[in-house]
Amino acid sequence: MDLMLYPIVLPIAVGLLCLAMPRRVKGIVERTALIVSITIFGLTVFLFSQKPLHWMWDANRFLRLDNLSGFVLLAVGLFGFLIVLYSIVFMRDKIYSNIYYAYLLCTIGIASGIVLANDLVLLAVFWGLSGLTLYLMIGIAGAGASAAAKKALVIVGGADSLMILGIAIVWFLMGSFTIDRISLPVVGLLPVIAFLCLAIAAFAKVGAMPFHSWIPETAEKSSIAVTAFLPASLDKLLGIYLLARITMDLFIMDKTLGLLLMIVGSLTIVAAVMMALVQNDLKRLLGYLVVAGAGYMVLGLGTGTPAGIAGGLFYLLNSAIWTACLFLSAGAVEDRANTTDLERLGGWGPVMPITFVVCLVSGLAISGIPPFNGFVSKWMIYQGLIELGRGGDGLWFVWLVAAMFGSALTLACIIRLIHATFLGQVARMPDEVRDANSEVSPSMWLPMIVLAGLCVVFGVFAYAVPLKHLIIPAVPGVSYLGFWSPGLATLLIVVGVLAGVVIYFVGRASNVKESEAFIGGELLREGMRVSGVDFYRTIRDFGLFGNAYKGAERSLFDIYDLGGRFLFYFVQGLRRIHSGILPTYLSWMLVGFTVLLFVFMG
Amino acid sequence: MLKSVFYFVIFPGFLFTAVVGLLVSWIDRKVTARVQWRVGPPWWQNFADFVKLLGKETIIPQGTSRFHFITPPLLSISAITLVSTLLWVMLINPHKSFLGDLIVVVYLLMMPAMAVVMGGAASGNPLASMGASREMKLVLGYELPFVLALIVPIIKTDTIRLGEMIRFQAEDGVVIGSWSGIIAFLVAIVCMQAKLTLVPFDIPEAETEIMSGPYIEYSGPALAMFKLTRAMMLFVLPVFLVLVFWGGFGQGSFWSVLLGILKYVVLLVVIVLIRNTNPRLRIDQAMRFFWGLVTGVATLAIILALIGA
Amino acid sequence: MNEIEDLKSNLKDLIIKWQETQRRVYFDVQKEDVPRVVGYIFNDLGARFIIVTGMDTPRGIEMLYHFGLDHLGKVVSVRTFIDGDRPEIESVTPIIKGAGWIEREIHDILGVNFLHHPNLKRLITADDWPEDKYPLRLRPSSGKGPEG
Amino acid sequence: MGNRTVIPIGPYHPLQEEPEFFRLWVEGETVVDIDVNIGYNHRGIEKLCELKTYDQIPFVVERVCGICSTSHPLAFVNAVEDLADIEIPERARYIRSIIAELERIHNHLLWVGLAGHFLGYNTVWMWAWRYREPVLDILEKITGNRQNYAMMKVGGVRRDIEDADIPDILRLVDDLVPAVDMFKGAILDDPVLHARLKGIGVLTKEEVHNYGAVGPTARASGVAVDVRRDDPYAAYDLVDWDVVTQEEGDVFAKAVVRVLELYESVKIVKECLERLKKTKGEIDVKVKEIPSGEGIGHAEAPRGEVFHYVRSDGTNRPIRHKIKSPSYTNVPTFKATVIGGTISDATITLAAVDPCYSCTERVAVVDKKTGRRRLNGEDLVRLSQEKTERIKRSMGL
Amino acid sequence: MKLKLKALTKSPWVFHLNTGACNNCDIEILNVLTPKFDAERLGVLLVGSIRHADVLLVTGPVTRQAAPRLKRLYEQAPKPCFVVACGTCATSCGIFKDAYNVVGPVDKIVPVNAYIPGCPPKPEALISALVKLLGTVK
Repeated sequence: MDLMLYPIVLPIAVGLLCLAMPRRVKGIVERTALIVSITIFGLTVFLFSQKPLHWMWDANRFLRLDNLSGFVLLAVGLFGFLIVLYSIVFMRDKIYSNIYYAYLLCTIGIASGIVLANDLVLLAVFWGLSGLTLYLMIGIAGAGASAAAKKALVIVGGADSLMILGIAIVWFLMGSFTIDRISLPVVGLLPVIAFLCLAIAAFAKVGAMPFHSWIPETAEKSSIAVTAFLPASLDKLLGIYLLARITMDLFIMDKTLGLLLMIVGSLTIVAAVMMALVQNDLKRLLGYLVVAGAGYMVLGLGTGTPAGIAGGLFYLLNSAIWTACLFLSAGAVEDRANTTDLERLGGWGPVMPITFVVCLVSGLAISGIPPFNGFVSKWMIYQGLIELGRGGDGLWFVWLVAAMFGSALTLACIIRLIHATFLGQVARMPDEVRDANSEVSPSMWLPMIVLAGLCVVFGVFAYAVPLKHLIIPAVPGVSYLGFWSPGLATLLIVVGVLAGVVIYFVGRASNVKESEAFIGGELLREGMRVSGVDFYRTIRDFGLFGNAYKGAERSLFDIYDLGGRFLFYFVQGLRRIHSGILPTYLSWMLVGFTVLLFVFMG
Repeated sequence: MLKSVFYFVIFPGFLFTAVVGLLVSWIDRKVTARVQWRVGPPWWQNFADFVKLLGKETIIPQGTSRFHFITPPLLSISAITLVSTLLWVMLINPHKSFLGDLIVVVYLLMMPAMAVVMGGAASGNPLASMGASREMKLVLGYELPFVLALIVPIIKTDTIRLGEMIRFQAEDGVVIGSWSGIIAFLVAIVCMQAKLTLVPFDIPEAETEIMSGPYIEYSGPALAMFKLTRAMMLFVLPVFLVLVFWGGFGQGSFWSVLLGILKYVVLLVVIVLIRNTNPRLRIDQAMRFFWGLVTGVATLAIILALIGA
Repeated sequence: MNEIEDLKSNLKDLIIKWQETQRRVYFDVQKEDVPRVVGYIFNDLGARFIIVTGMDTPRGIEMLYHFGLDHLGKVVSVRTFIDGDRPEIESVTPIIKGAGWIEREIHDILGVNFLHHPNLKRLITADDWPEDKYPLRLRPSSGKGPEG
Repeated sequence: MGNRTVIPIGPYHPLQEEPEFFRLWVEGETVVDIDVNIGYNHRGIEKLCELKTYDQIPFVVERVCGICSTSHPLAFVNAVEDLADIEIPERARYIRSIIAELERIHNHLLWVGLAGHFLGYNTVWMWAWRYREPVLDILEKITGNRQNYAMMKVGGVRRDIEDADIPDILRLVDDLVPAVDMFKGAILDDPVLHARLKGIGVLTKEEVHNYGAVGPTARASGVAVDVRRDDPYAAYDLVDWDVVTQEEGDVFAKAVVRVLELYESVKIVKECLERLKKTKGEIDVKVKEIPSGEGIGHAEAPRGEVFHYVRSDGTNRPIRHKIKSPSYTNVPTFKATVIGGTISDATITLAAVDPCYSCTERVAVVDKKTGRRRLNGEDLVRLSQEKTERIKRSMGL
Repeated sequence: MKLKLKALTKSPWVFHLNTGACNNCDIEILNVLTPKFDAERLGVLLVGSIRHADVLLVTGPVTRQAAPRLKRLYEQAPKPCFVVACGTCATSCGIFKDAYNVVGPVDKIVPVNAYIPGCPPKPEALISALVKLLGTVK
């Protein structure tokens, strides 16, 4: 079906066109981008309703839309549209907005390409392109961001080359590039290497540890709209899509590899949230939460049980929603406060009520508080883990505890974020902001509300809406899932709140008075403000954690910096080998050739 | 649907839990008084406190929004009511249990603490913020060993349905009939003490340090709500532990119900005794305690459970 | 009696007047010598700092620095006079940390300006107490309080 | 470097009975600086002291601080007796010591209880105060009041202790010993208390010297300063007792010092009572007039040395009366002990010196009439009822 | 409405504040809670925050520094709440009447509902005053 080409070709074409536009016609570019993104979103909805679809070329199914790619494509379309809408106002003053929209549209096209590709080569091409646009988009925010962009390029691009290697091995073993024809048992050295290569590509994209370090960096340095779009939602969708593809379609999984995934997943969860706990920058904190979210999905997919996989995929969808939402609200705060430093924020809740509520809802969702969507998806993952335990895995409780504790830690991060940004004592605020109703413009809060609304709907009507239509079809073998009835529970909570309101009215609710804070008779003075910075300092001061944090500050756990250091020593070593004597070079070549022969023949 | 609402509002939900909760907090106060060589308040004291608070003014600190300040008590009370409803519906009729309700309960039990933190943060008072920060740290501290302790009954009964846990324990003996069960139970009791923020874990309130912390700005009905939540938790949490570790409250027969009540009373007395024979810990000590010793012990319990002890 | 003898011999140039009973010692010094004398008693003799008494007298503001020589059971008091119209004296707080408060108090109630005091702000009088009134001054202008 | 937050403690705070305002600069929970604002209790005595007679002043200085209500008059009469060179009868000396030591006992028990309360250990509070009540009963028996005993006068004491009462008093005092034993066992061996108190708020010997700290605060740091021994007054040179010291200087050592001092005080009281039985005679000497001159008197209050300086010009009123209370030099040591600990440590450290701000901000006024003033109770009740009615009406109840 | 007032008389939570007292009254107030007198029998609790208070128990003459704070605290307390002046100083300034830094008795600053004379009042007097005060609430 040719319509499948449009989501790929249209945005890329328009995007390239925009790139050529002069800066003067910014308004046209904005409008074009908005129209195109709406169109694409509509198109994806249409395509979703028509699935399964495929597009043949040269007797191969080149593009394919099945249940798995269906909802990811839908999400790509949705996020593309929402981010463009958000950017209209958010990006208005930025000089680079023209190229921004161009890259944005191209990215949408490329992402659609990845999702739709049924050919490994095509996939690899789009994958590489997406890494490129990632680099470009991060870098447009200016000088500070270019280092982050480079980091992203090195990590994602490096993983990309591994992916090509993996694809080569797959081709070597199966003789085909077409995904739905391949089914490779992960037994033996080469399939394992292939699997690992592809998995690492996915890990780097979603930012699972130890390939995470580019995400917080990007979050901190780059523009928030970019972060919300790429690392927070789109890259995650793509990465996990790839991981799901390879674990479910491409390879036939084996327990050990599942174990590997689970180790990576739980490590990522706990370590990333612990890092998030002590970050002092709003964006960087959220960046680490994005990383932690990736951990949950990897964990879910790693269980290999239907409930776990479904949970992981549902989590994927949800986490894209809430992290995007969190980043967008952070953007709204930055727009007003001109800072994302937690120490200088505080007391914005009453001034920006919509942003606050949106941030709170998505924050509670990410921490898995019922009845929001986060709870349902986490709970599915837990269930998968317990199922795994029934299947005889002795370590299931380790993963379970990591996941549950991780979610408590996430909650702690969110509370700190909310406290430092929206509640707590009021920091110095520009007067004109303080007095006026400082909510951001509708085109900025509308996308946020849509996303927050999705958090609620996907939570309360978890089974009726997302699971039934999007997730369950994508996962083979989910026969029965025990669902709690979030609808009823929500109803009951609402009833409880109502009962509380009744109590308020029985007590004289009208009998309300405002009064200054109680400081033992003194007045609140300058400096009496518990900012978010020191919220968890106690944890930071613990001996063991203290050292770990110090290590993290010196980026000991950053693969990029480590790699840099390693490369330095490696080059030093190479320099020594470079003696300039021809026979030495020849002998090295011989050794290498022998190794290659051994690998491919044996 | 209507039936659920009835369960929720009247029995065994809000009304029942509130009344029993206020009564058991009277027991708490009375036993405390006896330990301290005092007479203690009359049985209706907590009801009087509650009604009185309803009649008082609500004071909203300047610079905070009413909405953010008033809602946390509501959320905390509805969450704890939901837990109570879930637990009692299952205790009375284990067939109503659904898959994974244990996890739901664990999450819901976290909500009152969250509400306190949010309320404290919304107060705009530095001492309340301090209390909120401490409460959150305390939650982090006890949540890990608490989850670990709950894994032991999951291993023992091989289910995450509360109803099945009851049935299993009725048939094959209670969880604390084994070494691992006892150890996990002790861990859970310590965590429960912290969940109730009673001495030695009343660090978030620490009246003599930060003047009741998150509650500092609350007055009138909103405070009444928080107090009621605390009272209800004093009822619900031991019930939860009795259910998970100690076989629940029995079905039907008078003696088994009496035995169940006895179990609850034993737990209550343990809580009151711990609370009256300890000074308050520092927050860093508490966290070290939970993440170190208690987590270690809980892990030991799991290992024992896995090898079948 | 060793320390007392030490004191007498080491500071004999500075001592103007010496009074001694069985358990009490009072001696007068010039106000410029106060830091030296006090430093000697506090650091070299190791005496315990007790308090400073300030009082307004017709001769000027009288300052008494009390020290305890505990193992002898003696209290040593160093007396000096400050000109009542321009009450200024070198602070001893840099030598004795514990004197910080009493100097602030004397500043509050007698208006003595302690030079080089690290933190000479209000200690006991209320925030709204007028700047130029000193409750313990004898001079009529200082009066009973802001009202009187 | 984190940012610094100011955590206010006070002025009206459950930690302290009296108003004072601490500002703790904290990073997270760690205290990095402290500032103390006092002045809330400053009543202003010294200005009007010159108008009062020597007979009246003991009643005033009694109200400098309610808990040191024997130590201040005692130090004052010591100062006047030093000034006028008065020898008091032996019997009066014993009675002075008995009252002072009973006060120390009830004050130390009070402190132990409050320290428990500050740590959230209310059982200790209740128990300690329960054992404190009999002491107050004894004092009521001897002096007629639970607090503010009005026993001291220049030249002796005001009331005698009847021989008939002595056995009762002895019995009550003996009953205290097992209670103190129990506290010693239960509190000083509690591991959680150790965790909370040991190594917290350490005051070194150097800082004791620098700040001039006195009393248990200094003795817990190994500085054996005790006026009762160094410059004996009352009957302290006539009976046998020891100065309790500890070396650590932390909060725990301060608690230990106080608990062990209870034993010494009991010992002193008992010995004084025994000797009192054998000593007959007057309880005061007649003082005709106070010569001009100056006098210094001090007394060891439960919290440390109380220092009074009296200047007389030969009239019946002093021209200057300087009072130094122990807290005045103990409180500034917070700067040395609190910084570096956490907020929780800070609060117990603040409590550990048993600070007394009414003392610190003494400067009080002498009333024209001496003694207690009891208003007509009935009138006041009626007055209050009327007022309640009025307020209720104004609040629309 | 009646029920709530009735409840108020059964559960008076006390916030204690010292506006310049010598400590004796304060100690006796604490004493009221301890085993010998045990005011919790009557529902009395000592609370840490003014927001929870029903009765402000004020001790001591009001000093110049404390006066504005006392006023502020009175305004910060949730109504209905009562003010009790405890001790001779609080009722009439007593011995500190002429001191330069004393503003006056408590009722000069805030309306007072009950006076408890005595220096210090005995715990029994405190309890009896509280009971009488609450008996007047209708």
